[in-house]
Amino acid sequence: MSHDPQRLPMSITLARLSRPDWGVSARAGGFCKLMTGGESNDPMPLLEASGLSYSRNDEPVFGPLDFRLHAGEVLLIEGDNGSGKTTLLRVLSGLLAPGGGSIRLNGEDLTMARLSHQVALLGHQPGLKADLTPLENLDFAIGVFGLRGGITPHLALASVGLEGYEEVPVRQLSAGQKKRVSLARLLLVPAALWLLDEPYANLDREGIDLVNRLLDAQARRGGAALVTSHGAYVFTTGSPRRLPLRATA
Amino acid sequence: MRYGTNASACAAVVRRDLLLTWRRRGDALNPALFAIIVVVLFPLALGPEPNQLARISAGIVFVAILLAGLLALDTLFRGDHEDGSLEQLVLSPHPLPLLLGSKIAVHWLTTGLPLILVAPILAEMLHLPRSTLPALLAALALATPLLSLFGAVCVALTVGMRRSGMLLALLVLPLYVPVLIFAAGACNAAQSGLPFLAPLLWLGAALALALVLAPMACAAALRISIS
Amino acid sequence: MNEFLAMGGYGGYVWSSYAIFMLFLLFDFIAPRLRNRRVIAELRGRLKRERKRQEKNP
Amino acid sequence: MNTLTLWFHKFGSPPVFHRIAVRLAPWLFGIAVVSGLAALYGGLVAAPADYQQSDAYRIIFIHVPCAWMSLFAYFFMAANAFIALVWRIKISEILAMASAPVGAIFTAITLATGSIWGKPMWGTWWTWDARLTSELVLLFLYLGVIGLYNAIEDRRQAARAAAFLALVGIVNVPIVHFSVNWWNTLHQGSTVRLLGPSRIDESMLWPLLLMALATHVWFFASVLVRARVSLVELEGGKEWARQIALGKGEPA
Repeated sequence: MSHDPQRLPMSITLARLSRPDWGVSARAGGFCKLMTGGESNDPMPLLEASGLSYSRNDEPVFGPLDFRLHAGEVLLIEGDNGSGKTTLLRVLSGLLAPGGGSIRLNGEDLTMARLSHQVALLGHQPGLKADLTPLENLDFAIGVFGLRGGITPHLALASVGLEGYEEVPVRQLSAGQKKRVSLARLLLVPAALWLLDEPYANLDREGIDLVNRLLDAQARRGGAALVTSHGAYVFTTGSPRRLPLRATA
Repeated sequence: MRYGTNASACAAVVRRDLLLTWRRRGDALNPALFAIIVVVLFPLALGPEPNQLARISAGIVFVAILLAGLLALDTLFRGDHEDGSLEQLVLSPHPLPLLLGSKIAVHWLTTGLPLILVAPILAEMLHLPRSTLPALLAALALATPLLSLFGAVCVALTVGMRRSGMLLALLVLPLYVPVLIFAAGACNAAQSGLPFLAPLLWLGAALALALVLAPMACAAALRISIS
Repeated sequence: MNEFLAMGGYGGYVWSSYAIFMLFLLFDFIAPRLRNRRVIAELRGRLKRERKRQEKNP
Repeated sequence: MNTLTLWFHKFGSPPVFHRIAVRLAPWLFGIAVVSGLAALYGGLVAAPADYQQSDAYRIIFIHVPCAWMSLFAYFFMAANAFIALVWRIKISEILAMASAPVGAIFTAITLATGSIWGKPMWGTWWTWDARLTSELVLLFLYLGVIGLYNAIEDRRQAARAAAFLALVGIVNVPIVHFSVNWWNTLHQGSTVRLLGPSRIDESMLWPLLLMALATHVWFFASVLVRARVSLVELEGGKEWARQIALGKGEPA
């Protein structure tokens, strides 16, 4: 790595979607300082990270970070390449053990929370089998993660604009279409917290709008989402607003 | 909301992996083909004398099948790791050892079982006495699942590596030594008219133990190597 | 002395064993020291690069 | 936190460990060399020739202690691997990984001297004797641990993966030994032993035990030096390691 991790800023943006009246608290020590929207006194947050940090080969990758995420909120994590966004999401999902600090989901310890079907991760790779059709891929996801009420694989595919592609092997889809299949998976699984790593990558204008609509719907349902972006894509629709949280390098 | 049970999650894994094998059914024959190729090489190197071949046939069959299994091990997690579905599997709310156990079971079904099925052909090519064939098949039925289970633990440790072939062989070899000794030993004992039940029972005991412990070890190893 | 070296006709075996023993242990003694030198040199280089970068943009 | 982990946190603090290692290692090497030389004198000069094997038996004075060490080093590695995986203690990771190459070297010496001894005794450089075969598998286990440790980029992840492999191996070692013994009796291989079961003269025993002591001390000295180097490498970002690199801290 040519960069010194301490010089890489990572900012956290809280986009309040459907509940503009809610106070937002985000405090970060260490390598990123955030301007916060004021301390909150609201009920138990969906996700709470305190003093969260991670190191690789004893080089700090991010943190220590403190933030809270309530139901109905979308948190946009912005940062340059190598600023630890992906690592943060992997820690929050439980794939990596945090180097320090703690993560609580609904007040529970993270591993227990994962057992109660709380988290869905959309990683860099779509997590799809190229030899299977979108429907078969979604069936597998339902089998392993469960199914949200009131939705079917067909409906989910239709709502990401892939009607008619149900039986086409995934290998014949474009990168953007694969991304859409992964988004359909998010819609299907019963997770309160979405962790989306670069969801805007590979998507056209329409696709970016789609992601924003899905995030909006997720927030309205009482869910929450953490979204990473290296800054090239922003919320473009009217409804989500950004809190002016700027990172100071 | 429907969360599904552990059984339904395992069924989903089994269904998907079987479907994937079916979509690439040409590749599924590779291990068996490889075992046949290895076995063909021995008479060419040693000469076609039937008695000599018969004497070492059981050992050759086991070594060929072990090598073929080693070759097939790589596919266990590679595809899943590359396309990110391994991550999804680890994130599943269901116990990872169970899901991995299902994966290993399918892997055995699609690579180990074909090897057992070609074993009689291999045995015939090497003039293994007919009377030894039941012992050979019994030993294979117990040994190939063990090879899959032990192999899975080692594959899980090397999952992120690009060129892991040689290292995997090195990691797997010490674990395979006892399996090979007892499995081939049972056949050799049967061939020379000695009682061969004891080594088979040892293999059975090892299989019972490995069925429980190996998926757990595999899950622990996987969690280490995807971090 | 010659008798001692001959080891009752087994001199070659005995002495080569002891030579292997010594050589392996010598290797065991030297290898970490060589690595230590490399690690220290790398660390110094890293420190130097960092200091240079700090001088450039304080 | 119980007393054990507290103790580990105190002595497991990298700068403290480094200081102890730097002070201790030369003394341990000194003790190992002195007692080793004494044992060599005892084995090569003082001990009388064996009535059966003549002077060829003198190989046991290095072969047997090294064989003991090959197992001892594996147990030491596995114990540290266990601590490293359960309590995630950095020093244990490093100690486990430092003992692997030393153990492999002792295993290699055991194999080499065993086969050299086999030539005059059995008339062949290699025989599929149960012990030699087990020792060979043990060497593969060591090489696997070392290979896995070197194949993974992230040092701590590599140490955890290799530690896990070492634990799998420790379960495997007795199984291999048992299976190889069974295999050996099945094929009625040679049962000649390098070291007779009971009869051993006192003049032969003391050099053997002294050499065992020397190899144990040597093992710890070598592990300390290796661990110290790995520690500086791993903690290169920390202040104490930089002081050492600049020659300000303890003499390296």
